[in-house]
Amino acid sequence: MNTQINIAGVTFKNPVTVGSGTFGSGMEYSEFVNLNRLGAVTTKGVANIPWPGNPTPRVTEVYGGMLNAIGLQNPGIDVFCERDLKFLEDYDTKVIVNVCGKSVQDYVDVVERLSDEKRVDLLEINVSCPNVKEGAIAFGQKADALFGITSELKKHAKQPIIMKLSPNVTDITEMARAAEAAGADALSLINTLTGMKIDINRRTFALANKTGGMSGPAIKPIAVRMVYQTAQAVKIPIIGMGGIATAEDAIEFILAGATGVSVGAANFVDPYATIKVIEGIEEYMRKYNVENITDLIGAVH
Amino acid sequence: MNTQINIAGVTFKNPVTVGSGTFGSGMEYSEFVNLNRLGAVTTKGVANIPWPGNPTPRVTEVYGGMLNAIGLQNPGIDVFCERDLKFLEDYDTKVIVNVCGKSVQDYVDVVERLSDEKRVDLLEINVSCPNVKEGAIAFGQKADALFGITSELKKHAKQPIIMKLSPNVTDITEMARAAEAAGADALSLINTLTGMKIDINRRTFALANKTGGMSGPAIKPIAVRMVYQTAQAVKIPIIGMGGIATAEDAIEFILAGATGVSVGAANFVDPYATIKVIEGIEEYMRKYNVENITDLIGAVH
Amino acid sequence: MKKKTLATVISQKEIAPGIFDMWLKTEIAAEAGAGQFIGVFSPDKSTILPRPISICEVDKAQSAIRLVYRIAGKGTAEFSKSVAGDTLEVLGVLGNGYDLEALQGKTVMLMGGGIGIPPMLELAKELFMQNEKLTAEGKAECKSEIIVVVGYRDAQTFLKEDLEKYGRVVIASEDGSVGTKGNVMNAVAEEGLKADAICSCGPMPMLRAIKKYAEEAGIPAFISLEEHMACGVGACLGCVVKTKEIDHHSHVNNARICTDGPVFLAADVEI
Amino acid sequence: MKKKTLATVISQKEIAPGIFDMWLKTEIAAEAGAGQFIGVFSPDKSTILPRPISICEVDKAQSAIRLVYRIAGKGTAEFSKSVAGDTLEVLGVLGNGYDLEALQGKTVMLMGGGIGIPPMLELAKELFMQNEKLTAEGKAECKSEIIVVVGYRDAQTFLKEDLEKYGRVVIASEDGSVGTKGNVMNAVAEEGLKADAICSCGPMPMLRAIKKYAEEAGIPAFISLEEHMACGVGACLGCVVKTKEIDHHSHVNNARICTDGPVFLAADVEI
Repeated sequence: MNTQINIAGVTFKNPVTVGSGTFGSGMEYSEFVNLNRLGAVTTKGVANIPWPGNPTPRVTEVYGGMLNAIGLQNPGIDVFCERDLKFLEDYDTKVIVNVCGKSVQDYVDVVERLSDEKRVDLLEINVSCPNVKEGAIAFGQKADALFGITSELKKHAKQPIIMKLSPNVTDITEMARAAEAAGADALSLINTLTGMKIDINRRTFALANKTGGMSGPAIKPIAVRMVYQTAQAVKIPIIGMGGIATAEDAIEFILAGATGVSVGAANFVDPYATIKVIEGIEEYMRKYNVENITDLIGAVH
Repeated sequence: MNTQINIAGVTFKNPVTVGSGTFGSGMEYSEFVNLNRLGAVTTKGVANIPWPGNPTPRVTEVYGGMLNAIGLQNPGIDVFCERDLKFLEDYDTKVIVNVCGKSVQDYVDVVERLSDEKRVDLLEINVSCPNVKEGAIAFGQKADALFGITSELKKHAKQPIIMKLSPNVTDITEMARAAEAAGADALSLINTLTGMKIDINRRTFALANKTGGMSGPAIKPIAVRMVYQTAQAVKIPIIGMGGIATAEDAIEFILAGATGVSVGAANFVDPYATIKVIEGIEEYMRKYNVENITDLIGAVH
Repeated sequence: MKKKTLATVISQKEIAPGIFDMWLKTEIAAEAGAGQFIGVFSPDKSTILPRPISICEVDKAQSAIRLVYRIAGKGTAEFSKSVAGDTLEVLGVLGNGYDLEALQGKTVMLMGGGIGIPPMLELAKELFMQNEKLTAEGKAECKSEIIVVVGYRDAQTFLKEDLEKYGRVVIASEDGSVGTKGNVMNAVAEEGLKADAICSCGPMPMLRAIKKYAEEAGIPAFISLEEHMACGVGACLGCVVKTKEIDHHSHVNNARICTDGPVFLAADVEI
Repeated sequence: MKKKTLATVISQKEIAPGIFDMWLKTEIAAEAGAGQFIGVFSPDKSTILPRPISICEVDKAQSAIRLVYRIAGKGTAEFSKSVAGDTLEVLGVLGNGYDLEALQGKTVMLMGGGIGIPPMLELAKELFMQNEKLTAEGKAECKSEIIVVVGYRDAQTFLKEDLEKYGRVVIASEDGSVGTKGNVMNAVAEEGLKADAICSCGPMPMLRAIKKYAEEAGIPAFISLEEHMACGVGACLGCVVKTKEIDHHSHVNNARICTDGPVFLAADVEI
């Protein structure tokens, strides 16, 4: 049984990674799971300089999910390289660094700073965070802007780049095609859906930021649909995510066309979720005599 | 305590109506609820001619919700007028007729046919059903197309028209503004989100149509966000919907800016849901000494 | 009148692997009959829709309904954990059921396959009671002759003893461990069974075979259909079946299984 | 080591309107201490995140943790229905807790307001036990003097008897039905209380008043903060509080309440 997958020339021992921002850089969850078992660790978004993020409340629960408006708080690329990448040196897993910024130059700065970092296998470009006011999301909601930033980053990046797409668009395939045309090596989707919750007793927004990104099991059908549509539209590999909590969920994404899968908010619900997903995929492969996991990618169409 | 609201000159005894397609024309649910208590009955979409709808399976459950791909099966406007409108003559509630079509002319035909029907108080124009292949959804996902059909229908409609918006767009406010600019009297949102479910054991789509419209509590945060954004963008009234199952949900939409609210898939979960929502709104008003429900509309901003 | 109400679990046990036998105390029992079904809600709120489950037996004196069902997903798995004293929300009674009068004076084959067997029990019981009533009324010639033909996967012959109380029971099993090896049609052939009418519930391939058999034999077959449902009361148009003739509700040859059915004359539907 | 594990409800009762007192049997108890909390998961899957609940009492001999919590929403409402023998998933032990050594030789006011009272019980108990240990070790001069000041809404003085086992208990109530009318600060003034250190948990306005009071009095106040959380283990950055100095984790003056806290020196945080 072979669970290996390949994303842009990088071989993962299995398709399972984590949603950026739900797993830190692995430190906190290393108390619960053996990081060596993961296909890859995807780190919390990092910018060229430290970002303070949004005011609290930053998180709230909704039916079958949650909203967050962390606002990409991060300590900046210098601390990240010294601390987080150093921490990950001890582990035998691929590292996907999620990169955020407010301007093209911000992204370029981070990408260039990371170009010599041996511990970085892939870059995931976050152009779809709904919680940052200054521009970033615009790259993820307009095809021409997405094309522009993707082609610019391709000029500077040493590692393959994964463009992380926003689901808050009319046509996900238009965005996917633009990223592919601009040279993206892979896509990841979906980022969170923009949502809102109002506290009817206090008559206030539940989040200080008013809106937040929705994640959790509730959004899975939308994510599966977008992964499927995208898989029909482009040839580059897809890392599927959005509500994956179980192996069954992960397999659903793979059958829909995802090469890799990310466990996101489910880490908060069950810190062992990633391992359970990995083991459950293996169990499914045994049950149905699937020799290579790649045989399942896009098998339903 | 006054629960009356006004949509385009039509006074509802309370803000509560039902999501089109979740309540037939009220016949089936009249066995469970007294239709006279509803602010309005919104009927299942009707076209100029009978539509057979999609093959089965047409519905499937997802976490905190469901997907449907009925495909707007309907007996056509003639049967609808003779049977459904006649049935509603016996009830003291407003009637919103949901109109669907595949071309502008289809919609015009229905709107004109209904212009002399005294029992019809408002028309809701369904340009956002994700389950019909031929064009209809295009009107709901492109601002210029939405503007076009809205202004055309305004020329023919005797009753006020409510444009029902699709959430499967990048910017709901752009669509809302286009409808308002074209003369729409009101808006209703959100229609269902396009989703997909794959049966991993059979390796097939759960729905014959592959994709379906997602409804249920799971989608509420997205709907509340869109209602809020739309309320900030236009002056015409909004009927809010998307995951409303309880009075608390309904009040959340009203506080976000909705004048009316629709109970949709929740009717399937609890056939008494509409009445419970009405009673719960009254209870909330008593608890917080709200004299007029209109004082709550858009009160959180 | 249909209602959504709280039922109390009287008992529940697993009678075959993954197949549960639950008695519910509920006012709905008063109106329940053979071929009808109820919607059972899962206590877990992540699964919101009612599960349509056919009625296996009704005890009107005790206001009780018996459901024998297979775990098919999250919802059924959830309420299979309920024990005596627990409550479950139910919606019902739903569907049309079998027309017993139409079966008077006939030899009727009740054909159930797999999880389609349970509704055959209440039907057998009601036909048996109709027979007793007819005899008491001096109309013994109107009695139905009851032959139950049931197809199991293996030797797990759940409900067999219950069925035997009401008529002759002929068994088929896929693995041949009990009765005829094969399906119910194989059993009919092997036993040389003949009937004036068929009532049936089971998987679609079986129902198709029965429809064909009945057409060739020139006898009516009343078949109970299954489809994914949302409302269960005829409003959502989720569970339709193509009909031969234009029906009065849809006008597009789509009968609603939940309300126009689940029992249809096989000749009327395209399956 | 933190873990997610299955705990068994030993007992649960409502001790004041909407306030529940639950003992859980769980291995997590072995590492649990005053000021820490655990995440409790609702059995209903429509609410997915753990509810952070502060530890009211620990019984290491019995591997038991006591939680006294208020129903604040769907999740807490759901697990308030659990009865003895039921199981609940829990995550823990979480947070830093109070530093007992830092309180040695001091007069310590333990100030709890409303649902901030429960963690003061385990703290009072641990200080009391530290005192006993110090006495046994011949270091009686290092004992802490324990004054518990608790503010209730009304005469529902939950946990009062438990607290009285470990020190002097001074009470305030908003409606004046018990003790000083007003809040804990009113009680401090009315009783003329003085302390060398404060440990506190309660609503934000109370914590702000205590921070100000402690600054003016030149004494340390250790306050326990609350914020909406998702992961509870420091990964999601949902529950942050602004800190005076740049912290080593965030580098943007945002300490994580779940892991860097929930107990902070009031002078270190901007609230």
